[in-house]
Amino acid sequence: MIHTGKMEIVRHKEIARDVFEMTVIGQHTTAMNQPGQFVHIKVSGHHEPLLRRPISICSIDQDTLEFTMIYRVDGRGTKLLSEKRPGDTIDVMGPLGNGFPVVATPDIHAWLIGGGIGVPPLYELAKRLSESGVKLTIVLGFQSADDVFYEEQFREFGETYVTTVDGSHGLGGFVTDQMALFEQKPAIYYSCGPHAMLHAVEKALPDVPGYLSYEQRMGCGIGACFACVCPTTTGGGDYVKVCSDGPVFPAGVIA
Amino acid sequence: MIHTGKMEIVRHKEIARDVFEMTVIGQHTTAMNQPGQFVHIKVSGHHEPLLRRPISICSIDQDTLEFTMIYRVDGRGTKLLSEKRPGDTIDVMGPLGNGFPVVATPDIHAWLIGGGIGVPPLYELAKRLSESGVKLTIVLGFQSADDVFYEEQFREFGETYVTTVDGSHGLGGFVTDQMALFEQKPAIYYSCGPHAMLHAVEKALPDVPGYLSYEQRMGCGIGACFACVCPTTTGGGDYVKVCSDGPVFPAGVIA
Amino acid sequence: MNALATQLPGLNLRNPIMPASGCFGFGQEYAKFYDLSVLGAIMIKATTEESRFGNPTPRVAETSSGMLNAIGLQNPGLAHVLEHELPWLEQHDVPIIANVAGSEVEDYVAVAREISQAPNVHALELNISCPNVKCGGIAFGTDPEIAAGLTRAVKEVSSVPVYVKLSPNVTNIVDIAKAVEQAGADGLTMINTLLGMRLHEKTGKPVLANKTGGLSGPAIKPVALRMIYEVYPQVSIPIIGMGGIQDAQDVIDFLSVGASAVAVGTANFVDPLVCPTIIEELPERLAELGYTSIEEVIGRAHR
Amino acid sequence: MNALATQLPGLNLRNPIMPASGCFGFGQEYAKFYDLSVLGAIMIKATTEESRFGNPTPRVAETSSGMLNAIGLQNPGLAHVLEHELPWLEQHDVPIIANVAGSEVEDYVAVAREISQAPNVHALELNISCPNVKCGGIAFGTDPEIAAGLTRAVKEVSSVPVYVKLSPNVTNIVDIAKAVEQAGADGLTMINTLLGMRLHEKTGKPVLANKTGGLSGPAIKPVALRMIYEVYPQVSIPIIGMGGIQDAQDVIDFLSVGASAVAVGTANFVDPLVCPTIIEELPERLAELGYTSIEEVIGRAHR
Ligand SMILES: Cc1cc2nc3c(=O)[nH]c(=O)nc-3n(C[C@H](O)[C@H](O)[C@H](O)COP(=O)(O)OP(=O)(O)OC[C@H]3O[C@@H](n4cnc5c(N)ncnc54)[C@H](O)[C@@H]3O)c2cc1C
Ligand SMILES: Cc1cc2nc3c(=O)[nH]c(=O)nc-3n(C[C@H](O)[C@H](O)[C@H](O)COP(=O)(O)OP(=O)(O)OC[C@H]3O[C@@H](n4cnc5c(N)ncnc54)[C@H](O)[C@@H]3O)c2cc1C
Ligand SMILES: Cc1cc2nc3c(=O)[nH]c(=O)nc-3n(C[C@H](O)[C@H](O)[C@H](O)COP(=O)(O)O)c2cc1C
Ligand SMILES: Cc1cc2nc3c(=O)[nH]c(=O)nc-3n(C[C@H](O)[C@H](O)[C@H](O)COP(=O)(O)O)c2cc1C
Ligand code: FES
Ligand code: FES
Repeated sequence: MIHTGKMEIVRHKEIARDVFEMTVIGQHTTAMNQPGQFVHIKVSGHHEPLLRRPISICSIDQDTLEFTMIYRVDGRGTKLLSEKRPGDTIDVMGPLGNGFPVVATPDIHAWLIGGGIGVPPLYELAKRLSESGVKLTIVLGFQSADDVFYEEQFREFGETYVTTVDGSHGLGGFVTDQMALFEQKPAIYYSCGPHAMLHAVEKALPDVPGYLSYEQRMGCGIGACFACVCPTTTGGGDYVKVCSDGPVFPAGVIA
Repeated sequence: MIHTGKMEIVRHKEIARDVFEMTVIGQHTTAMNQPGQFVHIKVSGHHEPLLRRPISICSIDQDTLEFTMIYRVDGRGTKLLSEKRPGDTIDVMGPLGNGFPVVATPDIHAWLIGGGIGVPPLYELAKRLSESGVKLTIVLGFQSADDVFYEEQFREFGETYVTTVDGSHGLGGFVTDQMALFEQKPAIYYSCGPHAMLHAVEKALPDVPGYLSYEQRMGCGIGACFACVCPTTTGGGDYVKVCSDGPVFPAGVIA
Repeated sequence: MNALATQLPGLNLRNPIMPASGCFGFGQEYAKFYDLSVLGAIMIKATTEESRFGNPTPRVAETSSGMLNAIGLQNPGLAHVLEHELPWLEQHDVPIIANVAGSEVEDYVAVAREISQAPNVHALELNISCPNVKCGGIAFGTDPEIAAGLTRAVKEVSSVPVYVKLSPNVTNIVDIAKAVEQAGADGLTMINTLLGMRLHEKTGKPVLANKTGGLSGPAIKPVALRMIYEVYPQVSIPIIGMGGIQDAQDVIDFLSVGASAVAVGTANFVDPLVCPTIIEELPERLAELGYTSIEEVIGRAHR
Repeated sequence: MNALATQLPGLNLRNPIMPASGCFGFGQEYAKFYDLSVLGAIMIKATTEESRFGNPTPRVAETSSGMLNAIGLQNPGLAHVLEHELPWLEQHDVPIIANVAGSEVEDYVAVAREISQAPNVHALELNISCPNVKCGGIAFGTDPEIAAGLTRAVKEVSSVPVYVKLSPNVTNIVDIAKAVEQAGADGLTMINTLLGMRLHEKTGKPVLANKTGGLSGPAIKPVALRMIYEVYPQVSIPIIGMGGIQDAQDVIDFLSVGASAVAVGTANFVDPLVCPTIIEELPERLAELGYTSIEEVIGRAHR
């Protein structure tokens, strides 16, 4: 079931440069059962800014009915969001879309590859895979040391490597540079990040089954407006909607 | 000097049905030396709602650099204003316009006639006139008992009469009904309220010098846009601007 | 008696609220949020003869109190709509207005002929105003004679009343309205989107892959009201109004300038429950204003 | 070198920022807030041959991210402007662009001839797009031939370059732009306001006494950008852009679509210091984007 309505902010703090971690509480959480889904957030009570903002679900706690998001202040909407205080409410619609399938085969080896604000949805996934006994190797890519977040949190679930473009923390370069250093390929991989990164990751692991989470500008967030389509590799005008068919797709689907 | 910029809210409370009293602190106050001037307020930090709202200055305290406004929640802007909390800031431009001349002749008799949200600017005026030894008779008109405010505060400065349209408090009827009951005419009168009331008051006191404060929809608030013009009794296309020539005009000027 | 009921050619509306074309797909997504039979009608996504992929992405961009879209009439094509979408909608007791688009008169005629025969299609909405396609679309909506010609051709083949959707991107909307009335249109729907553009702040390039897009949302409401106000006294066919409607008061405003019913577009994206919410609040708002039916409100700005 | 300097016909601008006509009076009010000589230029309030009272009040109404105005060209008349307003402005080292209006070609010609001779008037802005007057105004701005005829007549008598202010309320703005260029216009200014309406919520009657008014502010920025983007590649005369500008980034956007300078209207009402603030922030914003002069930004959306 998709909920819409107010949720109360219980915790909110800056955890890296311009990156905020926000935890909210409410009934919406009961419907969140898949890592990699997202919510669509209205950051103001009036019509400016007008549209909702898609933000991934980072972790879910059914005991407290809380869930956590991590977002980067980018434009006007996320700026306004960052000014909210605990006790304030935000209008949340979700959970939306189809997340990562948790392939719960104990002892297989999975790679989790996240870039920038693509890192958050991998956190709940890491939790679940690790609970199922899947062995994880986690690669997180950022621009610079100031942008790094959740390195320690991921370490709980598996070997965690960080890359930074400017080399100021971890390996200098891209996530694919780190991947190239590993001797063995995984049984399965999961990735979320900018389009260019997803393509590079997909190319680097041609024969491995994988799941990739895509971004696209959205209108409705539920499949009605055709704003968020992506052509598929099938060609011939075939397409998928990121909001309702995705945001997670098996490797090889998106052109 | 006209200031523009943030002022901090120090007190804010509902004092009658949908009527709020707000006190703010800041340097703007130093330039406020006339009762009946107004400020132009931006209620949000972004461009929705776009325009400023004109609100009269109700009382001024140069010792604390605070001034007070009283406003009624009417549309969207005043609604947003009413949601502000002490500690929040608002963007204030002012003081603007020309207020009531304080005719400081001891022992003359003045009438102050206010209607609804026209009452507030008369408060600072009452304070100053009474300090100068002017004897005051104050008539305040409201719709209903629930709308009455500042009756006690005005009583400090003179005999205060309240009228309500539905008769639920004070005399039933209009301010002019109360005025008709007084045996003597004043030496001077001051009035602020809806256009129709000002006309009625003016007509009821044809030979008495008076000052009336008018309302008009505004753009700039400083005389540049020609939004707030009123034709004068001179005719022939002659006009005044409420924002910069007024809002207070001598009786007989506005057509 | 139902204070919200209203009758338009082909349409027996239980209330004057319907989702606008292109903002509601074919209803399936919103059916997850509420029972579609509470709606007055549904304007389905523009249908063309063949399926269309539409424009490249990005297809939407936000603007002050508005948004731009350049979807480009993406739709699964006439055959799919007839076989899947319309039959699915039949389970809901709600009249469908089929939005018809094309590049040539023949395309419109072909779609209109067939789709107007579907059992739940009670009216057509001729989309002569889509700003986001290279040929056809808006071209038909900016010249009174071309608009009239197309209307006439479609009227000849349609089994249901035909509403023509006007473009606001014109010098004189009254001329176009009168021309299509003359040509036999049973009603008007107005307005479609205003043509606009947004740039990437950093690169200075248009955000939309299509460069320009259609502006919708509260920003355009004043333009929509003005155009309906202008057209209403000049035509005797009913108008379905739209452009920035968010709440019951907005609906009252559109009825006041002369619309007989309204469509809600962009607001569905912000609040998927906006249509049922408006339907619920409208009687209360009418009562507050001292009216007992929407009929009393229609055109009151002119009285 | 001054990164903000730019040269347009008749105008040697120290920066590309000027207040828009009708939103700044004749400068006296804003001179209480800052030194007017920081401005690139000033577009003064529309001047007609005789003084005009304008429309009845209310003359302004707020809309979502915008406002409507129907001032109706109120101004003290040519003689007063020549004797009082322009001489007062001479104390400030800033070029004046005189906005010229009228109901007949003869009115425009009379005002243009005289006002163009004032020592501080460096250019004229022909207002063929005012939506708020019964005759003249917008009528001149919606027909390419009439617009061209007026431009030609004014060019004949003007001692300074002539900019023509285009109306956005047209089907094809490129046609009008090309027609006035052909007729000798030295530049274009665009856009004037979109025609709109707002109603009283309770009564359902238009808020503005004039019923309709001109929509300005951030709401219209996407339309303004789109129109300048369309016109820029089709003409070789410079464009002064306007419509919803609030900050330095908005200025960059207008330059990107092809404006050589910009005017700021409604934003002056919200923040009387908006022009000097933008002028101060613009070099920094340019540097952030990696540019060293505004020339590099002009038209970059097309490259
Ligand atoms: C499925 C999905 C999940 C996401 N998860 C996260 C997350 O967990 N953390 C995070 O920081 N960001 C996430 N994003 C990106 C996030 O939605 C944008 O950063 C955000 O919308 C920018 O809004 P703004 O108001 O700051 O920017 P503005 O530039 O003011 O936004 C203007 C418009 O563009 C849209 N937009 C701008 N950038 C993007 C983008 N990258 N993707 C989609 N729409 C965009 C906005 O939603 C809005 O409609 C996700 C995007 C998608 C599609
Ligand atoms: C000189 C002056 C002094 C005023 N002093 C006070 C005061 O002390 N207390 C108080 O409660 N009200 C006062 N008002 C009226 C007050 O400005 C309006 O009630 C307020 O602007 C309504 O804004 P809104 O957002 O609630 O309404 P909306 O209807 O959302 O406003 C829409 C637009 O219309 C304008 N508007 C609406 N009503 C009025 C009005 N009556 N007068 C002028 N503009 C209006 C708004 O400013 C805004 O631009 C004064 C008005 C003027 C001109
Ligand atoms: C994403 C989107 C897609 C649209 N697609 C169509 C369409 O296919 N056919 C059509 O006639 N109008 C289409 N429109 C226009 C709307 O039906 C409506 O006329 C317009 O958006 C104004 O209403 P609003 O402000 O309530 O959105 C579309 C609008 C949007 C925002
Ligand atoms: C109150 C007001 C008065 C205006 N008067 C004039 C005028 O006299 N002449 C003119 O050419 N444009 C006039 N305009 C239009 C502006 O110059 C400008 O083109 C328009 O407002 C768009 O810019 P903005 O969104 O920055 O306000 C006026 C606009 C407003 C808001
Ligand atoms: S955002 Fe509307 S279909 Fe995906
Ligand atoms: S409000 Fe602009 S002149 Fe008075």
